Amino acid sequence: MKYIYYPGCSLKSTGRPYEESLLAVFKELQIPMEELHDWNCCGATSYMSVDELKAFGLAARNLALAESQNGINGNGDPDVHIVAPCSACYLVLIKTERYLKEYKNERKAVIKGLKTIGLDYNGKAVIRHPVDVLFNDIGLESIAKHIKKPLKGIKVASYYGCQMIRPFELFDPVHYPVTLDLLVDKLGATPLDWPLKTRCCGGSLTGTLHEAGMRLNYRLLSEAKKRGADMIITTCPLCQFNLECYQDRISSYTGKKIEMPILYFTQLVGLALGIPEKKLGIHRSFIRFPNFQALEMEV
Amino acid sequence: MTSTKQNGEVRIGYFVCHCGHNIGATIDVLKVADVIKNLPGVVISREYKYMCSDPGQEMIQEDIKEHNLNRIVVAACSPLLHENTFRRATEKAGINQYYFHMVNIRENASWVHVDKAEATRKAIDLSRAAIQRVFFHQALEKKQVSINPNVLVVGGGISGIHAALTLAKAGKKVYLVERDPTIGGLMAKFDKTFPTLDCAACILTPKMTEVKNHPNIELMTYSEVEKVSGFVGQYKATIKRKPRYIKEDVCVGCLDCIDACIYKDGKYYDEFNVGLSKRKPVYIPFPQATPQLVVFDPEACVRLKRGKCKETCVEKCDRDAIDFDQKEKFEEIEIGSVIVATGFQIFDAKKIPYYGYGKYQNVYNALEIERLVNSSGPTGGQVVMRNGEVPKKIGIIHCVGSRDEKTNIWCSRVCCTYSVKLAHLLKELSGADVYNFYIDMRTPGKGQEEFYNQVMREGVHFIRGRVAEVTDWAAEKEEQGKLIIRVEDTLIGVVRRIPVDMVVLGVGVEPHSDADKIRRLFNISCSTEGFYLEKHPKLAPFDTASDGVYIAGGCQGPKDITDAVAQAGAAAAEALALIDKGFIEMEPNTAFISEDNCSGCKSCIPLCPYTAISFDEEVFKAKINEVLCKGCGTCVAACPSAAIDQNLFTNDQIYNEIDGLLKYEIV
Amino acid sequence: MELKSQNDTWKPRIVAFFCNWCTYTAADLAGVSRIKHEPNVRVIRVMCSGRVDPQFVIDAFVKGADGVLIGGCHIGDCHYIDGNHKTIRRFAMLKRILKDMGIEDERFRLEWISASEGEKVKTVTNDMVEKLEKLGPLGLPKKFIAWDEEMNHLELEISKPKEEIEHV
Amino acid sequence: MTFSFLRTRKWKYQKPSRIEQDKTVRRRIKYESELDIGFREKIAKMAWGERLDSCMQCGTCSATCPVSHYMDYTPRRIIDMVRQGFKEEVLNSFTLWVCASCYSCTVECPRGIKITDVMYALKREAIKQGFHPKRFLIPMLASKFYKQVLRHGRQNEGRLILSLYLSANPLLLLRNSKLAFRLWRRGRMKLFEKGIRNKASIRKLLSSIERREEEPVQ
Repeated sequence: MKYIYYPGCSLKSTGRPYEESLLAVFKELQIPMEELHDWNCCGATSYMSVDELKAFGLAARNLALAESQNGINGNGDPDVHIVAPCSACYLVLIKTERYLKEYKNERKAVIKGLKTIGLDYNGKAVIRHPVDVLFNDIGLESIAKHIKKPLKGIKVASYYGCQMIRPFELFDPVHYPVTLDLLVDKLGATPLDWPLKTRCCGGSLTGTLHEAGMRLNYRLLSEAKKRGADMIITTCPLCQFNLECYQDRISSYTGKKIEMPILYFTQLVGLALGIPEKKLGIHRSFIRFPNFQALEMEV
Repeated sequence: MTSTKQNGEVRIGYFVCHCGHNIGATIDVLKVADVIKNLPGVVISREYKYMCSDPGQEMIQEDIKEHNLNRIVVAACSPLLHENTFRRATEKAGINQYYFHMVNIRENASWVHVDKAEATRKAIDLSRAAIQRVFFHQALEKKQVSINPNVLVVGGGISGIHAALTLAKAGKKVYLVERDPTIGGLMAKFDKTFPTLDCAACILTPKMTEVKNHPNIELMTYSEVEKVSGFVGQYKATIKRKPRYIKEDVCVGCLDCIDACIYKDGKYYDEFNVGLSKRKPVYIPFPQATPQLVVFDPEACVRLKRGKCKETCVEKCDRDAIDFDQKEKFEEIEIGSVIVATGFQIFDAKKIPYYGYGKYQNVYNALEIERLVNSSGPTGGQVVMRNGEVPKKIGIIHCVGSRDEKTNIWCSRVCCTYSVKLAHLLKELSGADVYNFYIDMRTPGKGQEEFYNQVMREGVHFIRGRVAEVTDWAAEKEEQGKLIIRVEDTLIGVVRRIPVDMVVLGVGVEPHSDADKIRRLFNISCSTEGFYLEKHPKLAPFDTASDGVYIAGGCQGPKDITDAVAQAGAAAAEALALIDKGFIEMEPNTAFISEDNCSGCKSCIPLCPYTAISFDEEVFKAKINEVLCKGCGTCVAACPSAAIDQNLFTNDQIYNEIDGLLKYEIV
Repeated sequence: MELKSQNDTWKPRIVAFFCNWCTYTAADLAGVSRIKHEPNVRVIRVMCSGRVDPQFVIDAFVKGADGVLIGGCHIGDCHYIDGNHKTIRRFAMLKRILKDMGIEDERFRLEWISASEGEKVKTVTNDMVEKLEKLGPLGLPKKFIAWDEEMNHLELEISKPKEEIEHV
Repeated sequence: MTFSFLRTRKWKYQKPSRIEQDKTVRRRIKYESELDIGFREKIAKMAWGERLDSCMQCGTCSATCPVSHYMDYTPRRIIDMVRQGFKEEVLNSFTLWVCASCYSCTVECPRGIKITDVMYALKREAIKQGFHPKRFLIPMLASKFYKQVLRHGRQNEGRLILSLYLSANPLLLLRNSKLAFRLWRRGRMKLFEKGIRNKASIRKLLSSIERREEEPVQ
C-alpha cells in the first residue's frame, strides 16, 4: 500500500521543516508515500465560516483526486490512505468525509459539482494523521528498531493541539491523549505529564486577535517551562508557528524570558533515527534547540 | 366452523370507546361503529365516551341481557390495562369472561398516528379482525395454583431489610440473601441522612439487629442467588454460600482472631471505608456488622494463599471456630415469591478524566466523604485530606456522571440534597469555605428545600454552572499548589477560576455492573439505562412482568432512603396480598393436544422449556401437563400435524384475525 | 371527517405479530410516550414470538399483506426461557421459502424489541414502511386471481376436445 | 465597539485587566416584536445544529472554552439567545469571531450539541447578512482566504496576511515586518507561489455547487 501525502498550504511555507522532516522520517522507515497530484487548499476554518457547502466541495476535490490517484488493492477494494500532517487539513478532510456520509442532499450536491470537473467521490478514502500512521500502522516497536541515537535526558512536553484529537475520537482519547507521549518514551526521552497538552494555542487568533493569541501561548509556554520541559513537540504547523514565532514578543510583554524550542514531532523522531539536522529542517527554527548529543553526555 | 361455537348462534356486541379525546380526537369513532355494525354476527355496535367507567360497563351488561349477546368486543385502550375490567363486567352479566375480546385502538392507533383517515381505517381493521376472531372463542375456566408462603428477599440494604421485616412480622418465612459479609448496604456507610440530619447508624442498626434476631428470617450473608427455576407460587432457588472460613454457629464475634493475625496493621483495601483505610486479611466490615462474624479474605490470608502460616488466629480462638477447609456450599430453597432489592452502585468518577479523580489525591467522591465525616470512620470524623492537611476551601461538584450523554443521561435524584448535606457537614467539621457547583438544584422531597435554604444561610456558596475541569496548573500566584475549578457562573455570565484545597465529586448512581445477571435469573425486564423495569411506572412501580417477582429500592431507579423504604413496604404488602390469597389464578392459555390428530412424531417434546409435554408410549401420542404449561405456544407453532392448539390463541382465532385485518382490499 | 376511498393511494399493509411481554409492551410504551409513527402496521398479540406459526406468515401474505413483522424479546430475555431461539430458526427457514416464492427479503422481518424500547417500535415501523413503499404492492390475492384465471384458461384449452364427450 | 487591548503595547500579566464599565444609564428591555422567531429554526436546520433545543444551560461550553473571556456573550448565552430569537445581538456579537474552532465545547457538551458547528453557522449567517463589524480582522481574514483560494486553489500565508493587514490596518504590517523577515531568511515564507495547475476547475467546482439560499439543509 502506498500512502497519499496531502501537504496542505502551510507545509509548503511556514511549515517547511515539517514537510522536510516528515518526508525524511518516512523515507528512513521505508514507508512508501506519494504526493497528491494537483491538490488544492482544504479550506481550513475560514472557508467554513463563509460557505459550508463550498468548503466541503473544496475538501472533497482532494478526496476525489486521491481516490482516482490510488488504484485498487489486492482484494479489489479501493485502498486510499491520505496522510494529512497539518491538523487543520486533517480535521477538515475527516469532517468532510463524515458530513458527506451523513447528509444525503449535500453529498448529492457535492458529487454533482465534482462531476462537472470530471471527478467522482465514493467515500472510500481514509484520512490519516502521521501520528496515527506511525503509531498504528508502523508500530512503536518497529520504530524502535531503527533508533540510532536514543534521546536520553531530554524532557519533552507533547503538545497535541486541538484539531488532531477533537471533536472526533479517532485514535487517541480526546481528554487525555497519549500516543505522542508513548512515542517520546520509545525514543528514549522523558515525556512530560502536563494538563495543557490539548489546550488551544489560538490558531489564527494570533494574527487577528493578537492579545488573546499571545495570552494563550504564554500559558502554554510558561506551564511547560514551569514543569521543566526542555522542548515542546507539536503536530501542526500553525501550533508550531504560534508557539515559536511570538516568543520574543511574549517575553517583552511579560518581562519574563521564555526560550523554548518548539519542534515538530517528526523532527524529534528524525533526530532519534540519526537523520542529519539539516535534512530535518532544524536550521529553520527560531530558537536553537540545544545540541542533544551534549545532553546525552551529561546523563 | 359450527363445532367451535359452543353456545348456539353467535351474537356479537361491539363497543368502541372515545376515551375522552384520547381516541376520539384522532379516530372517527362514529364511523368505526357504523362500519362494524354491518359485519356478520354483529348484533349491536355502540360508541361511548368512557367504556371503562361504571356507566360504560353497565351498558355492556344491559346489552348482553337485552340483546342476548354471547360475544363481546371492546375497542379501547391496551388489553394490558383494562382487559380484566371488561372480563369482569362480562362475567357479571352471566356469560363466560373468555367470550370477551379487546381491541387496542389507543396505544396502537390514536396516540401514535396523526393522519385521522389512516388511524380510523386502522381502527376498523383491528375491530374487524376481533369480530372475526370472537366467533371462535370458547368458554374457559381460570386454573388455580397454590402458593408457597415463603419469600426470598435478594439484597440486604435498607430496602431488603425493611421488606424482610415487614413480611416476617406478618408471620411469613423470609430468606434474606446478601452478597456482602454484612447487611446494611450503602446506608450503613453514611454518617447523617438528609434532610433531617439524623444519624444513619442510629436508625439502621436497630433494624439490622431485628433482622438477625427475628425467628421468621433466615439470614444468608456472604451468599448469592445462583439459579432460579419454577414460576409464581412455586419457585426454587439455589443459593451459593461463599466460605467465610468461620463456623458461623460457633463464632461469637469476639474479634480476638483479628488482633492475633500475623499482620500487625491493615494492609488490604477496606471495602467498607472505600479504601480510606486498610484492613487485615481477617476482618469484620464495621463494628456493628450483622451478623457479628469475621471473614477471611482468601486473596489476602497467608494461610489460604500459601497453605502455610503460623496460624496465630487459630491459636487465639478458644472456641475453635476457624475452619480453613470450608468450601463453597449450595443450598436449595423453595419460595413462592421474590423481592429483588439489589440497590444501585455509585458512578465511577474515573470515567470523567477532566475532574482528576484518581489523579489528584485531594479529589474525593461523595461516598469517601461520607466515610471521612463519619465519627466512626477512618479519621474519627476529622476532615483531614490524604495529604494530612485540613482543607480551607472545598468545592463540591454536582451531577458527576449524571445528566450527561457521554456517561449517564438520567438525573440521579439524590446528589443535590446529599451534596447540600455534605456541604453542611464539611463546613461544620472543618470550618472551610464550601462552594457548591450545580446545574439545577433539585431538592424535591419533604423538608429538602427547607434544608437547602438552611444550608444557604449557613454561608455555603452556591454557583450555578457545570464545572469544566479540575486542574493543578496555576495562572495566578494564589492558585499555586491548589486544585483549580474552572466553571462558568451562569447566573452572572462570567467564567471563573476558583482555587480550592479539596474537591468533592457528587457522583450519581447507576445500576450495578452485574445487574444483568440478577435480571436474567428472575426474568425481569430492564429500562434502557439498566434499572429494573416496573410493570407500570405509576400504578405498579414495585411489580415486574414476572408474576410473583417484586422490585424495591435502588435497583428500580435512583431514590433516597425515604422512597426506598416506602417502595420496600409496598413490595412486601404486594407479596403478602399474593400469599394470603392462598392460590393464584392463571390465564387459561395452555396448550392442548387433540389426540386424533397427533401422529406421535415427538417434535414438540424437546421444544417445551417447562418439560410439560410427555409421551404416552402406549397410545403413541404426546400429552401436555396443564399444570406445567405456561402458555407460550411454541409447541403449537411447531406441530406438523396441527394437533396442538392453544387456548385463547387458537389457530382458528389467529387465522381469522389475519383475515379480518386484510379483508378490505378484496371487498 | 371524510374517509378516503381505499383505492386512491396504495399504502403498504403490514401484519405484525408482537410477543406479549416485550414488543407488545414496547408498542404500548410508544403509545403512552406518544411516539408518532406510520399507521401501516396491524398488530396481532401472541404470548411469545415462538407461537408464530410459519403458516400465519404465509397466510398473511396470501391474504394481501405487503409485509410481515415479528417482534420478540431480545435473545436471553424471553419470558419463556428460549422461545425466541425457536423463532430465529423458523425465521431463517421461512425466509428461504418466501424467497423461493418470489417474496422479497424486506417484506419479512424479525426484530427484537424489549419492553423499554418504545422508540425502536417507531424506527422499525417507519423503516419497514419506507422500504415497502419502494418495493410497491405485493398483491398476492390479485395475482392468485390472475393465476387462477390462467389455469382455468389452460384447463379449458386442454379439455376442449373432450368437452363434447363429457357433456354427453 | 473597539478592542482596547489591541492598542496596548505591553500588558502586565499579574494584574487582570481592569473591567471597563459602561457608565451610561441604558434602558434594557426586549419586546417580543423585536425578536426573530424563525431564527432558532434556521440555525437548527443548518448542519449539525439539530440538538440546539436540548441545551440545559449548564455552562460547560463557556468554562471549557480557552477564549471565552474575550467574548461579549459566553457560548452558553449565545445558544440560548439563538433559541429565543435574539438575532441581532447574536450576529453582532464578537463571540462568533473569537471562537478559534478548538472543539473543546463540542467534546464536553453533556447534551451532545455541536457548538463549534453552530458557531460556524452563525458566522456564515453574519457574513451573509452583513452583520460583522467593519475592519474587524477575523471575518476579513475569512473572506480574504476565501477569495485567494478561489483564485489560486491554494493559499499563501505570507500574501494572505499581507493583504489582510494592508486593507485593515497597515500599522500591523509594520509591527510584523521583523517577524516576516526572520521567516523569510529561514526559507519559511514565500510571497510568490504558483497555485494549482488547473485553477479553472476550482472555480467551476465551486460555482456548480452554489446553493440557493432558500434550499433547506436536511
